[in-house]
Amino acid sequence: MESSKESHSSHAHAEGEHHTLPFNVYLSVFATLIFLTIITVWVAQFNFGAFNGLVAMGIATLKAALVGMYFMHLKYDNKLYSVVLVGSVGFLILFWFFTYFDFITRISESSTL
Amino acid sequence: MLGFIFSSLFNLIFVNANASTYMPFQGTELSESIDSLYGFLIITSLISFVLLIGGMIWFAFKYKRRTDNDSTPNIHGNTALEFLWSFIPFVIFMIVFVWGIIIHKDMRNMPKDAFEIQVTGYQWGWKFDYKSGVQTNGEFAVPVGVPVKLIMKSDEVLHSFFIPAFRIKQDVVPGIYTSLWFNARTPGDYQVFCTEYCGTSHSNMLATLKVMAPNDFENWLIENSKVKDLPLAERGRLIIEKGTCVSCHNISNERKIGPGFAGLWGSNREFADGSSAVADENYIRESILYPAKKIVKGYANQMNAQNLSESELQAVIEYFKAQASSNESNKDTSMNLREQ
Amino acid sequence: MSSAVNRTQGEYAHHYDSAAHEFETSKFGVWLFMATEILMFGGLFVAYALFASRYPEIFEEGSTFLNWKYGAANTVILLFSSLTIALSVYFLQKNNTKAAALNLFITLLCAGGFMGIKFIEYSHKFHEHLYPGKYFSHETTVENLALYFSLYFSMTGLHGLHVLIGMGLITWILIRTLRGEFHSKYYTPVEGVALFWHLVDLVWIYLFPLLYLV
Amino acid sequence: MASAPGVNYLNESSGLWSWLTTLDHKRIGIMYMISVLSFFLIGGIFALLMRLELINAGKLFIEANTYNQFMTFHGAIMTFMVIIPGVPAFIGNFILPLQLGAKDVAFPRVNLLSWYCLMIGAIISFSSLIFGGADTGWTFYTPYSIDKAAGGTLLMVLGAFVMGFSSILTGLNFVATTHRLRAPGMTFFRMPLMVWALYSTAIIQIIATPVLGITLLLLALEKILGIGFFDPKLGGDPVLFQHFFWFYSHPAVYIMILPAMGIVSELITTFSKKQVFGYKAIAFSSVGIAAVSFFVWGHHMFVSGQSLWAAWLFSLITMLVGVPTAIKVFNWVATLYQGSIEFRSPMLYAFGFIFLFTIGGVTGIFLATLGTDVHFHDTYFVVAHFHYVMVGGTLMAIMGGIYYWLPKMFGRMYNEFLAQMTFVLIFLGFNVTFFPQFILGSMGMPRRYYNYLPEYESLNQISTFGSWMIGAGFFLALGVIIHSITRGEKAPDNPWGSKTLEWQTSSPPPHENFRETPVVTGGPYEFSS
Ligand code: HEA
Ligand code: HEA
Ligand code: HEC
Ligand code: CUA
Ligand SMILES: [Cu+2]
Repeated sequence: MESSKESHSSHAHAEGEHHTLPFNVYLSVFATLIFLTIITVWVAQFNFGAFNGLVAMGIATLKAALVGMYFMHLKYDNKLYSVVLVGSVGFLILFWFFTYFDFITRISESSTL
Repeated sequence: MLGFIFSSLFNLIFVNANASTYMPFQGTELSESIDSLYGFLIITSLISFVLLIGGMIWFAFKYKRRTDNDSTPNIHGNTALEFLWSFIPFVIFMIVFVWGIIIHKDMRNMPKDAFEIQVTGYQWGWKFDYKSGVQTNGEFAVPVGVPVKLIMKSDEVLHSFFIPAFRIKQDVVPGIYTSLWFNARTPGDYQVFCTEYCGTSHSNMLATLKVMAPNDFENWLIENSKVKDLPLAERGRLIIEKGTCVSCHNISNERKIGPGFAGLWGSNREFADGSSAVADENYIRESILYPAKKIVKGYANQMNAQNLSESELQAVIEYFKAQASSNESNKDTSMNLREQ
Repeated sequence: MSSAVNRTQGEYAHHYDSAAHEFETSKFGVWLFMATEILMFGGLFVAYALFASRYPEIFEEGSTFLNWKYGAANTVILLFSSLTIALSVYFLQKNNTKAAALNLFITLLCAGGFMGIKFIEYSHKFHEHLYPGKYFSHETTVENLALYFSLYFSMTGLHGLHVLIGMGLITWILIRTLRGEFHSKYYTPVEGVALFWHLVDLVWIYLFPLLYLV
Repeated sequence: MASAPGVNYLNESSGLWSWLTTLDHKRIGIMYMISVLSFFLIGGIFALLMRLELINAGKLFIEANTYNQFMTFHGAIMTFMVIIPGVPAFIGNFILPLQLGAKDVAFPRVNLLSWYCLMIGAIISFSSLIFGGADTGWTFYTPYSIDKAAGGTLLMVLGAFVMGFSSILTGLNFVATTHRLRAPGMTFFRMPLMVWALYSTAIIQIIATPVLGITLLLLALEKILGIGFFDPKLGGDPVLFQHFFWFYSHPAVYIMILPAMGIVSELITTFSKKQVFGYKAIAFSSVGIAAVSFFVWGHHMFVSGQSLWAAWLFSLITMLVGVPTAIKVFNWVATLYQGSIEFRSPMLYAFGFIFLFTIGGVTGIFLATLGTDVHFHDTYFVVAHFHYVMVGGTLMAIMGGIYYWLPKMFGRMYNEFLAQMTFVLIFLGFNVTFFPQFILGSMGMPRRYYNYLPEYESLNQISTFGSWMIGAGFFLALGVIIHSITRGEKAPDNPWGSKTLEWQTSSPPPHENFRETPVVTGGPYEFSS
């Protein structure tokens, strides 16, 4: 059947051939991930007060980004996939934000007094 | 034909457009300001509706298809119009939004020196506790012209306290206290509804608010605390009739959600599991405090444990007793009771 | 009909233009599915964050019952399995079916190891009566501590369920790989399962510090 | 594999099995049609019984408990089984690939799976009737739903959970299809507005529905294990449940209305034979509504005990959603200007949609306004609002869409006169049923009330009377549809003179939709060139 690519191929630069990363990239990403895991555990001994969670989440996000970019090939793939990933996380953060906003202001702003 | 339908509907809407027609009585100042916001909303909506639907109907008939190959202009849009009909609604929306939060702020800002009443919602009724120790059920009174604050709680499920005439409503949430305030300006009886679904008798979870002149209110308080001086059986009758019991039971022997009360005392009760017992003090006590233990034959296990105090229990039991003896001596008493 | 598609001949389902078109579309589908997974798990993370802000004390107390060493070990195991499944895709792209199968097999072993450690952890908790919610019966002075274990069990439970599903999927593609159904021109299911497995890993990357290291 | 002439998706194979295992989006669409309309019938019967009971204050023929169950089943069936799958999964399934010039949806097997999810979920939900039914209302509010509710509530929750997957899978399929399977030349801005609407809907389905999934899962765990997230006795927070629930369920109301708006865009242009006014405005407003709709959910919770500031924020954002909606409505009316308007039944339904949806929409603004919502919340005003948007809006569009696409689906025409009569009955009956409910709400009558004060009686009687009219209208419509499918006249390929792709193939279409892949060279509504 006749088929033209005008619309589908507009954003699929890699169609027909797949991007492959060099073997070493996988290994070094893995090494970095392990290193970051050690950092996570090490850093948990210190008390940064309110920043404890932030630091832990920061490192976790770094790790997640590495997995996403290299293991899941986001860095070389169609950008649409990154949009899907980042978009869904974005909506999640907003879901948390609005609910949290209610949680922290509920006592102070809805006083029975 | 269609035009006729549309226009008659139009009339219906127009006639009903008077903001104060269908809103309940305006029992507070706040309810007046809410009604004016409501009026503004109705008028702006009506204007938009008339423009829009009027335009639609007009176009529909004006540009009715004449021939099968009518040609139509190729209009793609118009930015100025697009702007206009997003901007104007936007402005209207912002006006009502700001107006709305101004009112809402008044509604939620509790007055400092208000007369406080503790409210408990339970399945299915409302209890009111006054600072003086007066306790009522299903009915409460406040003085006119005084800011009143309700502190509300529930032990089991969500309820919601709604006084239509005051346009105020607040959910009663287990685990937190919520509050409401109002300043009633006209004496009279006002309806209270439960507006958060709470099970079988949600629609019977009503209460009456009595707004009274200060003097009457004082009397009411005294009267209600005097209940303690009434004869036991009389107090029992009050508890049953003013409480929630009558939402499920009849004073007569007619069945409602639960069995009727007439002739209960001393009779032999048969239960769903085949056992039976005589209705004595302990049976009645158990039926009220632990209703699930013995289920009367032919009924469902729908009664919730009623938390009556020891003295209230005594009074209720005494009432059943008295009812039975008056039944023997004079059949008319129970008839009288039924009518009350 | 698509059931009759012969992949070794480079064929593709009838409604696509080319095998590459099908591959990219399927991958997009998997990514959209990832989004739903993120929001589903996300609900639990939101609940976690909210309760952590309301009752910080139960999280401090609760995490002392968890042994971070188990958590760390599982982190390393999952990261390694993520590597191996990524490598299995790599080897398929290079038409090295044997290496791909080996890597899938290692991934499966890691997943098993992960579940093994989880099993040990869970049985410790049950032993100490650290059950979720209303069944919680551990002696403690911290009020609402049960809530922490509700979170712990529902988060790791849902994650564990995903690991189990992942194991099923990996077994499925391992068998197909061994049968030689995949090659550099067609490995869509492997790519999809790999993405899913990476997501399972991603979730754990967050769970580990949140539960074990607060 | 181009089929021979005369062979179409309906007759290319036969037998129940060939339907139950089909991968053809059109057949799956028809299966959805049958299931959704049957569920609609069941939900409608619950409604009629409910209205009958409400004809007088006090008891007529059912107990309070039975009423509450009817109310719950009516709400749950109508939302989860009728209106959410109604437009996307039924009409969308049939139409989306056709309008895109694709041979099928991206993942046909997933498409079939989603139908099975709906059916399994529905069976689980209905089986709750055997275990004592469910009586929480469709909103499952805690703590009532945790331990006080009727015995079958858990099954209802699990059923809704499974049906959620159906919705997710449909959404996933549609996004992938729209992105990847457009015919050559079909750029995003040449897509029919129906496709834009379905696409925006699908995004909501993908993002919001998983949160419903986890919410219902947690509720089920709460019931089984008592995990305590939503139970104040264990330190949980009942208001949190409402946040979780409405984070899905508000966007869900746009899952209901957006594709309906897509249908209306198609109907208005076709039957005025005119280029749509403000194509981009309508298209972008769909996407805009989809995005903003996620952050308004707190308007269902103004009196729930949520914080004052949260209430303000949600009220503000809710107002913002009204703007793109207004844009659409005005653009449709502007499209009529200088058109060549034909009063066929689908067009009557489109008019009905605009009329009723506008009423529903503006009363939505009444509810979004803080001061007034406190009075209207959980009264019949809300009931009237959402029936105006859901029945007056979405169902009108579905009815219009059914008549419009029936010739394409079955290759047969319907009886125009009777179809117009269904419109008259439904439109009039609808207003008689639900307009009095606005008044009842203003007067303060709470919703989910089995019993009410005597002063509400006359309006309730009018409403019940109206429900018979609307019921008669839908039954007549069912008759018209069945008659059309079995005995209707043969339909031409393009009876309405539409320009979108589904009309460029035969009626009914062949297995792969088009005998030759269409090549698109212009917009979807170029009537005048
Ligand atoms: C199809 C479904 C659908 C749709 C489209 C909508 C649309 C809207 N809804 Fe509705 N809503 C429901 C279904 C829907 N709703 C349901 C099911 C419930 C109850 C759930 C339950 O509790 O069981 C509910 C409840 C509900 C509430 C909670 C009420 C309460 O419980 O107290 C609120 C409050 O803000 C609200 C607001 C709105 C608004 C602002 C819109 C807007 O999107 C409407 C925008 C449209 C217009 C405004 C019309 C067009 C514009 C113009 C013509 C411009 C001019 C207009 C003006 C100047 C006013 N809705
Ligand atoms: C799609 C959504 C939808 C639809 C269509 C309807 C349709 C109707 N609804 Fe419903 N309703 C809801 C969604 C819907 N409702 C929801 C979500 C609630 C809230 C529940 C809760 O509080 O939890 C509710 C609640 C609700 C109440 C309030 C109950 C209470 O609070 O106590 C009432 C009361 O009058 C009511 C009445 C009706 C009536 C008379 C119809 C009539 O329009 C029905 C007429 C239809 C028929 C009689 C069926 C005919 C069908 C066929 C013949 C099949 C063939 C069909 C075709 C050919 C198209 N509904
Ligand atoms: C929700 C409805 C409901 C309420 C409110 C209610 N009851 Fe009941 N009651 C029932 C039902 C149903 C039964 C029969 C089943 C059973 O035995 O539990 C019953 C049974 C009883 C019985 C045993 C009757 C017999 O015939 O043996 C007594 C005594 C009783 N109730 C007293 C009360 C009192 C006193 C109150 C109020 C303080 C009250 N009930 C409130 C529903 C209710
Ligand atoms: Cu209490 Cu409804
Ligand atoms: Cu909403």
